[in-house]
Amino acid sequence: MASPLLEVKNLVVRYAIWGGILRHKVGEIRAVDDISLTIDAGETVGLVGESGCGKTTVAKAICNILKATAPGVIEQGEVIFHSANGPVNLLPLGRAEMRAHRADIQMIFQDPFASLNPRMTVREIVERPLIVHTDKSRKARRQIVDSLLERVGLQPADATRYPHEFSGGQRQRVGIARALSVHPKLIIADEPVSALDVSVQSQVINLLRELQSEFGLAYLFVAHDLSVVHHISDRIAVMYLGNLVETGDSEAVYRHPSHPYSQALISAVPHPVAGSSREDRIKLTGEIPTPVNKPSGCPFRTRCWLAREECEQSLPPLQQKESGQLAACPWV
Amino acid sequence: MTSSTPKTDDETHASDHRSLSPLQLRGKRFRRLKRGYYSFVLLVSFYALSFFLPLLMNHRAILVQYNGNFYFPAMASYLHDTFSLGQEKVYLAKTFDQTNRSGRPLFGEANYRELQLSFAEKGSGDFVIMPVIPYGPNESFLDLPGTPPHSPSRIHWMGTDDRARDVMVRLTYGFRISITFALLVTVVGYTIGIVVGAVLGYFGRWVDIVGQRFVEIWGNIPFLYTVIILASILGPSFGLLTIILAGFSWVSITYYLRGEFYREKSKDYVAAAIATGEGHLTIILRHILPNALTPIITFAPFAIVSLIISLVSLDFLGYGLPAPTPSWGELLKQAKVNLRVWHLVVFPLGAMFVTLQLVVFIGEAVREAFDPKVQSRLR
Amino acid sequence: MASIHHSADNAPPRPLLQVRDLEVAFRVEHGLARAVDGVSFDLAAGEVLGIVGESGSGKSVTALSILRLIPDPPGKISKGQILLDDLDLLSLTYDQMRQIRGNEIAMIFQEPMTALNPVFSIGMQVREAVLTHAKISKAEATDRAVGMLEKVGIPSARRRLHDYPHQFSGGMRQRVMIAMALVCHPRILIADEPTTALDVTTQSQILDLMLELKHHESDASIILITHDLGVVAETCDRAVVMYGGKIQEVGTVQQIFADAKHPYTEGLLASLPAMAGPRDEQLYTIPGNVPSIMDMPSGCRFCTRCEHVTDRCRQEEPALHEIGDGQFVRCHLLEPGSKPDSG
Amino acid sequence: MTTYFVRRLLLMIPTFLGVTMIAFAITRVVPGGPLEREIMQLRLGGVTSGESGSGSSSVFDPTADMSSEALEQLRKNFDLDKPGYVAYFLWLKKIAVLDLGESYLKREPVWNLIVHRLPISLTFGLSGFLLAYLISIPLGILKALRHGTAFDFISSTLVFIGYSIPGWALGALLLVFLASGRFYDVFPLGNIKSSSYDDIPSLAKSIDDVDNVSDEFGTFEWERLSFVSKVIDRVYHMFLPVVCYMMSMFAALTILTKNSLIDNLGQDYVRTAFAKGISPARVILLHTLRNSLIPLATGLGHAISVVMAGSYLIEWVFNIDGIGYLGFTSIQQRDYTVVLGVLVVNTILTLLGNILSDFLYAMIDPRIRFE
Repeated sequence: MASPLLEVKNLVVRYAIWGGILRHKVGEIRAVDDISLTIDAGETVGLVGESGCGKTTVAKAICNILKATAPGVIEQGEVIFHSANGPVNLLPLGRAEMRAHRADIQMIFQDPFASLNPRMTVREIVERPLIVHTDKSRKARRQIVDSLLERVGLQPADATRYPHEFSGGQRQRVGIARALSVHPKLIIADEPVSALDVSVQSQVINLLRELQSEFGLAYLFVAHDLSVVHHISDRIAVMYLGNLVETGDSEAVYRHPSHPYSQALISAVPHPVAGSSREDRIKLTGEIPTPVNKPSGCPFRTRCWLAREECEQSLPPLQQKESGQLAACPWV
Repeated sequence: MTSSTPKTDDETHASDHRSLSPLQLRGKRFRRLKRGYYSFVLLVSFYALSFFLPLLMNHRAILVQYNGNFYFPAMASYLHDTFSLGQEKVYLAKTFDQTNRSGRPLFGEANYRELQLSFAEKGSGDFVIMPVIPYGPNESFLDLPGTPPHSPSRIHWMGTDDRARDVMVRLTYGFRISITFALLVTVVGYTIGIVVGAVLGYFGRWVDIVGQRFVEIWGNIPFLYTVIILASILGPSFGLLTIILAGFSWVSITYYLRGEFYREKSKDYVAAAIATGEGHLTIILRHILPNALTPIITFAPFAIVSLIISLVSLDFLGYGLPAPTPSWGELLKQAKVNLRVWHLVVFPLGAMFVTLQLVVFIGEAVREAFDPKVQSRLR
Repeated sequence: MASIHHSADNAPPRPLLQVRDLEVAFRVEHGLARAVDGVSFDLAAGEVLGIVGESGSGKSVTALSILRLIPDPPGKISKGQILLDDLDLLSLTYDQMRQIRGNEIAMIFQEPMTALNPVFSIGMQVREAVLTHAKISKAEATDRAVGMLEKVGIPSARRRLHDYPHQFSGGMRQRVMIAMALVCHPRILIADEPTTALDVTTQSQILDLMLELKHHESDASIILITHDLGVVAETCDRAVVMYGGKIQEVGTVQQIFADAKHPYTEGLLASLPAMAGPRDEQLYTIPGNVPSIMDMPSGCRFCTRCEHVTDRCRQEEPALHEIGDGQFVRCHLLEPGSKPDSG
Repeated sequence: MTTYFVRRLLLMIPTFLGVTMIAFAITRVVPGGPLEREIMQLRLGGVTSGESGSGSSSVFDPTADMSSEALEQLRKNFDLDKPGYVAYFLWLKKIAVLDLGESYLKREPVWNLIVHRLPISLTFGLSGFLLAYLISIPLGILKALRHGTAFDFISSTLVFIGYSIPGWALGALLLVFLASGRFYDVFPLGNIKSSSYDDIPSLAKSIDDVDNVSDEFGTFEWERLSFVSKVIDRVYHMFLPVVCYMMSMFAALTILTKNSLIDNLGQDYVRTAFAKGISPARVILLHTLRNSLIPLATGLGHAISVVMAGSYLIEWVFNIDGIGYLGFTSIQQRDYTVVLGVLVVNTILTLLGNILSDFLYAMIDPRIRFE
């Protein structure tokens, strides 16, 4: 087995809810509740879940940008990054200390419209990381940007253009070029293709895979689209309401999901093939609870067909299942 | 990415191949809005021209040739007063050996209009070139028949004020002062407002909570009271008024900018900048600020309008610019004493109206260029 | 112009809705954008028709045109006929058209949060739909609204009548939208990306609900606009594939998903990460980007991205022609007499 | 929602303290205040009673030839012998029981001065405000519906004029043309009611004759006018100022209505409403307008502060003895107890107005109500 590049250990992220006359803390949302993950060098880990399950929060916590973007956030646990100089816990690092590791961990965002600064040219956008992390000359940076743009399938001439002149897919390529510019070891990709047109999605997925083998990248691939995640990932982790409910080898989780939620999620994906029907789907009842009114015990029990009284008591731990993966449900 | 309704905004379909930044695109759109664009051109030209006012409207001559020497009295005093350049401030009457009608030597500054007449009578080849309108802004025409304020006449098209000064000349000089004042206050006020708003919006949390209290307190201090009290104590001056008004005008900008920063901060390009490891200052100045300026730019013309109105109001109440400064409000103040002197109301208000109208046209066009309201009718 | 009929075997004598040569143009700053260009299709009674396409394909504009909901200005339905039975909707007066909207043809939209008025209770909004078309008392209308809300699965509907849209979850809001659309028992329901804003499990629930209601309640026809081929495959009877404002292929779901003929449809299906396929392979990709509506290529709309492109494709627009059994394709290579390359 | 408003009310306190503290500090540090004025008066009194005074030095230091005890006594009267914060708290203690002190000049409790004038200011200001809403909202709606038509274009001219002429300046213009007698003499030059029989408009004269409205000494008594005449007289006096108040809000309000309505007309829920088959009138007047009212309602709450802030100029132009005029003249005369009193009333009204805005906002927008 390859060496671990990043280990997330018992990560907990809570948001405070403020209220009352004096605006004191009246409660908290556990957006991420005791999650552990390992990403090996050069591998892709897919993180799947529906909106509000905390998958983006995990991604942002790993990049250590959560505290800077969300007010009132409390993080616990460890995010251990195995840098060239040995393992270091990223979570407690301040801005300055974190900067040393920023070049190694880069991020790609979901919305190609919001993630590029509309007032900057493509060149400025792509070379910002170079300016921050290297002391390369203007000319050297120029060359790097040009070759990067070509590598992601754009023209060097595009460097002087502004984001609004590009289509969604092209913009996402700019975002990828930006992430690549400082030779990261790990790229956190937060729903990188879900805002793209179907015919462009596959272009970007292929590009990400090519770049992975070319530069030896590791990905944390966050998405809600299981077929995409399955396609690109070596291992998959399934989240539901802030908890990890199943994790394991991509094929195993995808072919033989253990946790009832994983089963339902995979079953719900519509298949674009002739004769696919809705009849043999798992029909879930009820709505996803919001993190504010998260059920006690197993968070999925309110919609689960296997739910029994014990599920209310406590969250079941992840257990080894037949097909090799770990699932947080004792009844399967 | 799923709606297939075409975007009508030309930003997504820039058809020409030259790359334009969002700001340039808006500039292009602004130039297409004819009324606003021409108002802008007109106002800027007027303002630029107003810096040559001492050569256009002045009781001092542009050029005097006397005994083979050339004198530039208007230029000399303009340079001296405004830029502290040159040695001569005014030329005395004796420089030109000017005498009064009875032949006695004239004391004090030369009277160039008289000088022009006497040179012409003498026919000695000496000459005086007067500005187009040969009256100064602070010059009292006490020899006019009747008592001031004089009604409009062929000599003084807009009449004179209660000290027999030419209204038209004072209005024109007042234009330059009003615009300069409004621009200065806007720049100073905006700078403060942008800094405070950016800090509150960017850092948020307790900085914002505490900062907002202070901004609210500041915003609730009645500005006119403070202006009047301070101006009457420290003595009114252009600088003091600028500082006081700027000190009050930044509050509203702060709210706008704070809101913009809050909104922009949550966008992913800022998250990307943080993930890149950019410092606070770079993020504020390079990343967020250029995107947060839109409401401020659209707001600026209207801020200038309200500042000009503020200045006129203060002058009207008698707490504005110090006394002989040519000012629109001061003329209105004179009119309040006697409302039958209509020309002291109509002309200053007309000047203010035309100026503000141009600024409002510009403002509307800027607003339109920055936020085109595509009014689509659904039925 | 060849008319595109429903699959010959079980074709009812007359389609419920016939769209003929529809053309919709939008005035933009640099000219006229033809968002929908000569679109024709039929909808049979009781049928679920999918209109599938990427952004800018004209699928939503087509849907909105049926109810004449194109904002004018800047848009305009410049040509065509939309026949509901024998009635041309485009020739109706405004008041006649209002009688159709919500009553004969109803519509639900992508984003249920913004599609509902935030300042009115859901009870008021559903009841309003009833009262617009039925001459009944407020109390009766309320009862009907409650009945419909219960049918779409809003728990304790009567108690929640006074709640506002923001108090519901995304899935529940879309249920309210469906209740509002179906409360007058329309014959056609147009669903414009009804599940795009929803999560997978919720999407599944909403699609089930729509099919179930169609089946048991009113047996209405549904036009489902979506970009998700999977959704089309499992909910629709027939599908229309659009690209660049034009229909590229029409056929039954079986034909489209098992035997797609148009290079665009083929490419689209091939580029999806297959459910069953091997993981490690490169995905098929359609090269290039979806062209902007302002600079569509002349000739075939797909010629800039097509692998089989010929000079003829670049110059001459192919016609939509039947290749058998109700399957229509717009491609030169599939025209009778032309020899297709192997795909 | 209750907690929210309680919170807002509590937040008023620091703001109020901050504002009054700064204002109080200004009145203490600036020269020419009540102390100097008192001393000057004492000295002037001395001069008139025949004593010789060294006038030249007094200009620079009015306290120069005062006995130190007398000076001390005076300073005590104004709490100037105490440190600033002590004086402020003493002042605050009095404010808490609505004791605003006594005017130095008018020798009358400030509270009485304000109570007497506040209704006058509010009558003018709020009628102007109401009129502005009555005109601007329908106009804004029409402009939004006919965006780009001749009607929109022509009415925009009015809006542009409204932007570039402040209310008080319009007042001056109207007075010159309609009241000064130079051109016409249709309206009075000021005040809020006639003070003699000659002043009242001829229409009222035709109803009441001079004998009926005078007491036995022949003095005009306004109270004796018939109700109709009173109304006519009030309208006659209030017309021009109210028009000015109205004009000062007209442009911004019209454009706000229009833009807000256009914004809302582009929203998805409008499309939904049309898709239901609802009539355009209902869509606009019910669905869209309700949403567009949100910014307008917010403005309504700020009405009081707008009235207060804008009033001194219009009141000054029209010689209306309102609270703005009182505040302005008090500053001119350095009558600081009155200045601070007016400030206290203004600040409280403004802050309450802000809360009223929030409240109206919450009433219209259920999203806020349930937060």
